[in-house]
Parts: sequence; structure tokens; C-alpha cells
Amino acid sequence: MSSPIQLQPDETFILNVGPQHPATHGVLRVKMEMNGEYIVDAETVIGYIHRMHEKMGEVKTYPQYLMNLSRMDYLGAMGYSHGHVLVVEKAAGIEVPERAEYIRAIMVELNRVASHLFWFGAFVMDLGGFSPLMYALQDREYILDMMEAVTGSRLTYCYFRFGGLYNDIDDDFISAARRFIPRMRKSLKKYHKLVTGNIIFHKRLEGIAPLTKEMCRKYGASSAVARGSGINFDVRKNEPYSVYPEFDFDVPVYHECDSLARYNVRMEEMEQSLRIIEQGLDKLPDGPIMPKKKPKLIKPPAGDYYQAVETARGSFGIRLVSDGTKTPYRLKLRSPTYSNMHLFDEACRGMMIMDALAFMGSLDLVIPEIDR
Amino acid sequence: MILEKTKSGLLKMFPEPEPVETAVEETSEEDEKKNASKEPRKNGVVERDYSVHGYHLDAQVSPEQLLEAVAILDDLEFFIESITGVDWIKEDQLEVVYDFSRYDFDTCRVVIRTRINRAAPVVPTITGLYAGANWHERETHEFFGIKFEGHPHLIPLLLPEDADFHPLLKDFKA
Amino acid sequence: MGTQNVPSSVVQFAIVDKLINIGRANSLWPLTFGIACCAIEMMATGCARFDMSRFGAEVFRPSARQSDVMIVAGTITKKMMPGIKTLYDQMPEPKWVMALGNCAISGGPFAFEGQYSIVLGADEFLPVDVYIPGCPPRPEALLQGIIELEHLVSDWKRWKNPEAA
Amino acid sequence: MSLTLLNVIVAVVIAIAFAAANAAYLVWAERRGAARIQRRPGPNINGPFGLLQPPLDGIKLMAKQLLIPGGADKVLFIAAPVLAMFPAIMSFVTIPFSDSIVAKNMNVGILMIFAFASMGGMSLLFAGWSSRNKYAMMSSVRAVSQAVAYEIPMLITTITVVMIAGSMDLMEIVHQQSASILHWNIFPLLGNSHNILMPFSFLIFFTCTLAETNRAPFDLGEAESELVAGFHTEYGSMGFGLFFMGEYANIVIGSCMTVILFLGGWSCPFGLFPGVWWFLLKLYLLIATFIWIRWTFPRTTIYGLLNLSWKILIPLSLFNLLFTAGLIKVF
Repeated sequence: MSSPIQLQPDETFILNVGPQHPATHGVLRVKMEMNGEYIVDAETVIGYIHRMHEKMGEVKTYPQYLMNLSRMDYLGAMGYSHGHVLVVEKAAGIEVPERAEYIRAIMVELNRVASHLFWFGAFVMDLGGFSPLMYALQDREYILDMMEAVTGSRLTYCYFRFGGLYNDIDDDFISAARRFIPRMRKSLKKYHKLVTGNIIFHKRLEGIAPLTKEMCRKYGASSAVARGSGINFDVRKNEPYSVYPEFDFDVPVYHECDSLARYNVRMEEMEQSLRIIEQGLDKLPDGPIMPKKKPKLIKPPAGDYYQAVETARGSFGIRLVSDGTKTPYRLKLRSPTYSNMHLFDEACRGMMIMDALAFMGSLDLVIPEIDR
Repeated sequence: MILEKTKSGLLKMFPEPEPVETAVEETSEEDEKKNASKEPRKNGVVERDYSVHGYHLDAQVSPEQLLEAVAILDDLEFFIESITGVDWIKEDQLEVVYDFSRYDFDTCRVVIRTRINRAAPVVPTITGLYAGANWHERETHEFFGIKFEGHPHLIPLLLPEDADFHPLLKDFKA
Repeated sequence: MGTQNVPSSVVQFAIVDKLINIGRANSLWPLTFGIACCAIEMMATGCARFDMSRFGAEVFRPSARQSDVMIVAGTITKKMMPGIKTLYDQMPEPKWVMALGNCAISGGPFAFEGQYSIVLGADEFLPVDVYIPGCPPRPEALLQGIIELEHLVSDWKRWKNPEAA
Repeated sequence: MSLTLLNVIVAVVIAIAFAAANAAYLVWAERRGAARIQRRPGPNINGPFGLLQPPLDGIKLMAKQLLIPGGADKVLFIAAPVLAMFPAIMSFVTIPFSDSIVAKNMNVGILMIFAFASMGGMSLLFAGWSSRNKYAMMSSVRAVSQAVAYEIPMLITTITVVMIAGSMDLMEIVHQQSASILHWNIFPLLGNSHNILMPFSFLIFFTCTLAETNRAPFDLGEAESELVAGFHTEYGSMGFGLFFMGEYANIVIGSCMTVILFLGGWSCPFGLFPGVWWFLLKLYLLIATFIWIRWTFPRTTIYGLLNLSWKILIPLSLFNLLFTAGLIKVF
């Protein structure tokens, strides 16, 4: 419900939401100028978790930098690492074996489901419902178990290597993944029953925070924020990379532009990811996971390379400027939430604080990914 | 299609088009090597091999032409991906790189670059055209010290509000 | 001092102290305060599989006034440091600090030569009681940390050391 | 004379003990119940089934530093938590748990309980205003508007029941329902009036109780994801503890009222062995419903909450009142 009252600018006060606030999912600060419960103006202050990823890119060699990407976005770490290895492989001209590409896609999609599950729980928690978080995290633990068995870590994976992977998947993983898919589909049905069908939930999201297509374009929004506003944009489809053209999946698009549309998009994305995992397991070819020929020292030729991938949070771009040495000359990380969050200042004007915070939840924020 | 349209639109800014380099793979890479080592590339529009570089059009413009170039992309409904800087310390220049892309399936990634002197790093802001450039420009400002003329709120974004250092400059020492 | 005879009183303060300490140890309410990756593992610890609530420590209080232990979960930046210090100051005594993860212990992977943004560990400005290493630490490690803090607070051991048993 | 005074004092002490024990163990029940709903064990290590958890929490809260933030209004800041706890305890005095277990039965028992209940809103206002915190202030404004909005339909519904019973005496109201389950006010098929709208009155009353006690999905005063901790953001140690206990005591009072007004008090559904156990059984079933609702529903918005009261509940309860009056006049 947008503002039905006339806002009087002289009766305002400043409310400081964050850096420590339960709704901000980390250390984000929003300076809100409030008129009662209504937001007159908002200014987002970020940078509380700026961890110098771009500076480290210039200091560390290419393999040393592999671990940074997973710490940039810890929920959907695989997607970001995928972008990084792809751009370096592109620059250095490294061939990747097909099996490795399939395993990468499976891992990225599993990670996407895990990330969306966490978002789902945290989003409902923003709205005041606690139990879905517990259910979602329980399902997420299954994914983490599977991935931990292969990658060795629960959260901040360092699994992809230039040209391939660190470790091959085994039969245990495949059977676990095959068991997981029907289980997850059942859980999704349960979530729809528990949350999507809830009348309070519907009323809180329907019509809240409409984002127009034009606004998305001016801010460069991606992921569910764009797809909830009727923009059919998914890097996996628009600029196919890796083995994604081999998979048959849909991109959910909703035209309502509100928070509920963004919620629906993400819930459907989980189903689509499950489809991709299923197909990936079926099509998984045999073969090596590392290329036979691989340069010992990675030194991409001088030049400017760009790679976009679709991560759990949207279109992640990575720009590599190489000068032919063993460290990048410049490494720019274009994070999707950065653009999505930027929308917030303009979009939340005139909203009530609780709607604004629900809207913030629907953006799926991971703060270290904004601050980098 | 959109690629040609954009290209012709951007080429109009250069009334005497220089010999347009089309992307023949090996030569262009060698060119770049030369460029990196010798002299900065001249302003103009270059078509790049997407499978190698990840973008289609690479336009280098002068700071005065920047708004014009961005307006062309805005008319063609590009969305802004990011803005960033590169410090070419050997050439005593700073480069500002603007990335644009499209939402539809007519894929076309456009990179617009502009180079300025390190001593007087000033470029016009594009926040008037793309509201979303606001944070990107603030970030570039704090990391490289590039001043965006006309920017409404040019204070550090990621660093503390009173930070006066520019960490991504190559001569930065903590 | 030690040789003096302390007259025994009716009220045994030592016992009361012990009781209070046991109370404190078994109801450690953490502050809802996550900074980065480790916060996710902190939430995972609170959730179904690991369940911090078994130790009475699941009451995550969003307000610093009501919490007993601050779990510094993540990298501390120079921009965030004053905020963390304020939060610590807002907590009423007695209060404890846990440094969760390598970043909060020493800066972790983000401590490199020429870094300009992070603080090298929570103990630069806070009295840290328990350090939990890991990047990020597993939920089991956080549970272990809570049990260690309980020992620290009350001297009373929930379980004997496996070596001693 | 003095014997009655002594009786009353003993009764008040018992009421306080009952309220405190209920508050402490309802917190335990809530935590265990929430854990059950969320598929985890919950506090289970301290004592059998974690039964020692509430006293341990209590000890900790009492031993914590008492902190009055700078700039706070000291008198009101200290008064607010006491004011949250006191009315709840006083209300226990007049509640009949069975034929014989009642501290002081009054012929205007309902009036007294509602008079004390309306003081609860004051404590929230005091707490929010005195702690000089913007979140607390916003929360207390919300809490007061909520309390005002929901007291009206609650009272109107109560008047409906009073009209049917013809008495404001709680004992008398229970006695009229005591024959069998069909005499209960929730479905008064054999009662004084044959009012088919009574189940709706029950729902209205129950919803209002949820809102009046600031429970989810109407816990807007303590909206954790928006207003940090709401009106008690600045309260630590026992001040916070008193708010907590007051909240649970209010839940007990609200449930007691629901049981007495609609569910036949201590009477048995089959007319056998009426007694305090039936009362407690019904009471704790209702409280379990409270807990269940809290961990199932997300929170409403403030405008959704006020709309519900002013646009739906109040007209409905008014209609119900008129309908009941008409029925009484006709039959």
C-alpha cells in the first residue's frame, strides 16, 4: 500500500536503520527520513563490510584469488567462482573438459537452490514468520552435506580450478543428488502450502513496492528483481555460457512488479534449478575433469576480458584487465545486488517502514557482495 | 540489428572516422599488446570478438563526447551494468569504463571508455541519464579520485565518509 | 590475608555466587549480530540440525541491552569498528565476546600487505573471551565455543573432559 | 474482618505465585513448543526436559546490570515494567478457577478485569516514551493504537455475553453454562438465548485477545524485524524480564476470560466431575493455540491490523450485539 496521505516535510525525523539491525541481514545502514511510519526519503550507506576484493585481485596471482570469490557471496559462492574461472579460461585460452563443465553447472544449480532456500527463510523471517527458516535451513543442510563431501567445505567453496575442478564427483554424490530432487520438490510443495497460501503473507506483499521496467533498466537490476517486473532477462539464456544451452529450462517471468512477483520468481527458479540438476545428472559424460594441456603459470595475454554469469542473486559480471603478468592488472567485480540495492533509495519513498523492510527482503541482499 | 544500429549511432560521433579496426582475432590482440606498451589507442569504435573478449562493441570517446555516447545507448534501451576505472600509470592516464548491456535476446554488450589525465581527472556525470550510475560513480571517485562533474552527492561510498585516499591507484600505499 | 579466619556467616555468598554463575552460563543470550560469512554458520547453528537452543542459548536478542554475549561473526572493517564498539558498550554487564572465524581473530584471508580497510581481529578493541577458528567455523565449533564459554563463566563443567574420564 | 483481610492477602500471594510460575513455565513451553514445530529438540539439557531453563534464565536476568540509558525519564522508565506486571496479577484475584477456588469473587468481576487490562497499554506507552529511543517510540505508538482499536470489539463482544447471562459475575456466568457442552456460550443451543452467531463472537474475542496481548500475528509492538525489540529495546535485565512475564500473565488472563465467557469455565463437557482440572485443561489448550499461532503465521502490517479492527471486527461485533439484543427481546 503506497502512501495515501500527504507527507509534510517539516514533521520528519531521521531513523537510522542499521548497521546492526535485524532486518538488514548484515551490516547495511539506511538513513531514513520518516514522517511517522512513512518514509519520506532514504539514503543507503554501504561499505561496512568492504573487504577489498578488487584490491586483492591486483595483489594476488590468479590461482591465489580463487578463494576470494566464494567469500564475496557466501550463499551462492559457486556461481561467482564460475564467473571467475570462465573469464580467466577465456583470457588464457584454456580448454575445459566437458565433464567438468557439467559438474560445474550441477554444482552452481545446487548452490542456487541452497541460496534461494536461505533467502526464502530469511524473507519470511523478515515478515515475522520464524518456522519456515528452520524448515528451509534443514533442507539446505542436505545440499551442504552433498557439496561438502565433494568440495570439502560447507559454505566458502574453492572447488573450481582454471580448466577444471579440484575433485571429481562420485557415485555417492550422484545417488544423493538423485534422492534429493524429489525430496526438494516435496518440500517446495510444503512451502507453498505453508507460506505462499497464507493470507497475511499475500496481503503483505501484493502490490508492495512496484518497480517499473524503466526503473530496472536505469539501475541495471537483474535476477528476480528484473524478472518480477516483466523483464525476461537471464544471462543463462540471453548470453549462454558453459553448457547451459544443453539444458532445457524456463525462465520464470512475472508482470506484477511487486514483492510477491519477486517471491514467486525465486520459488519457481528453485524448481527450474532442480530440472537442470536432473538433466545434468542424466547427461553427465565420462572423462577427465582437468585438461591434459594446461599452462603451469597462468598469464593471460594483455587485454580486456568480460564475462557475465547468472548467479543466485543476478547477473554477475567480471572484468579482467590483463597486462600479461601473473597478476591481473585490474579486476572489476560487477555485483548484482549492488545495482538491486541501489533501487531501494528511490523505490521506498512514501512507503511504510514495514513494507519497505519487506521490500528490502525481497531484493535478496548479501551485504559483503554489495560492498565487495 | 541492434549491433549495427548502435555502431552506426556511435560512429556518427566521429565525423572523420578513423580506419575502423574490425575484429580479426590475432591482429587485434597484437594491436592491444602494442597499444598497452606504446601509445594509447585513438578514440573510435571497435567491434570486438565476443567469444574472446565477452563484449561486442568497444568505443573510446573523449570526456566531452561521453554524454552524447551514453545518450545514444539510453535511446536504444541499454541498461547500465557498471562503471569502473583503470589506472594506466605508465601513460599517466586514468580510464573510466562504462559497461552497458541489453535485457532482450538481441545480445549486445557495449563498452564505452574515456581517458583522462591523471593530473586533472574530471569527467561529466551520467547520473542525469542513468540514475543507477550514482553509486558506480561514487565508487569510482573514491577508488581512483576521478571527479564526476555535476554528480549530486560525490562522497565516499564504500570507504569511511572522511576517507581521502584512493586505494586502487597503482601508486597507493596503505 | 590468606591466613585470616573469615567468620562464617549465615548467608553463604560463595554459594549464591556459584548459583548466579551457573545461571549466567546456562542462559547465554547472543546478540543478533552477523557481519559476514560466519553469520550464516551462526544461523545454521541456531537452526534445526545443530540447535543451539539445547543449551538455552537460542534466544537471539536484537537489542544489545538484553543480550549477554556478542558473537563477532565476520570481518571487522574500519568503518564498522566504531559501531561494534558502541554495541559492546550498550550491553549491560556481565558480558562476553566471542570471536567467530579467522577474520574476527586476526583478519583472516583479508589481512595482506597494503590492506586499507579491515581491523586485524576483534581483540584489537574488545576483550575477547573465546576464539573459534575456521573460515567459516563449522556449527559444531560454535557449539564447542559456547560450551567453553560456559566453563569460563561458571567453572562448572557440563561434561567431563574425555581424557579425564 | 481481619480474617477476610488475611484471606485476601494469602489469595493475592497465591495469585502472584501462580502468575509468576505460569509466566516462567509458559516461556519454557513456548520454547519447547516452538522447537517441536520447527523440528528441533529445544532446551533439553538443563534439567529433565530443560525444566531448569526458566529458573536459570531468571537468575541470570536478576543478576544482570540494571541500566538506565542516559536521557531516559527515570521515573517512568522504572514504572513501566512494574505497570506491565501489576494489573495482570491483580486480575487474577477475581478469576474463579472453580466453585471454591477464587480469591475474591465480585459481582462486577468483568468490569474489574477490563479496567486493569486497559492499564497494559499505558505501560507500553510509558516504556516507549521514557526510553528516548525512536524505535521504542514508534513501537509504543503502534501498541497504544492497537490496544485502543481492539479493546472496543472485545468489550462489545463481552457485553453480548453479559446480556445473555444477565450478570457481570464471573461465577454466575460459568454456572449458567455448567450443564453440558451444549450450554457453553460458544454454542448456546440450550442456553438462555439461541444465538447462532456465538461462534463468531468467540472468534472475535479470541482475535482481540491475541491482539491485546501483543502476540503474533499482531505483535507489532515488538516487531523484531522492523523495530529492533520494540518498546523494550532499551530494557535489559529484570525490566525486560518483567515485560516478558507481564506478557505471559496477560496471555493467561486473556485465556482465562475466554474459558469463562465461552468455554464453560470449570464445567465438564459431559457434565461429569466439574472442577479446576477442567478449567486448567481448557486454559492450557488455549495457550497452546496461542503458541501454535505465533510460530505459524507471519506478522500483519499496522494498517492491516487497524483495518481489521475498525472495518471488520467492530461492525461485526456491533451487529452481533444488536442481533443478540433482538433475540433476548423476542424469546
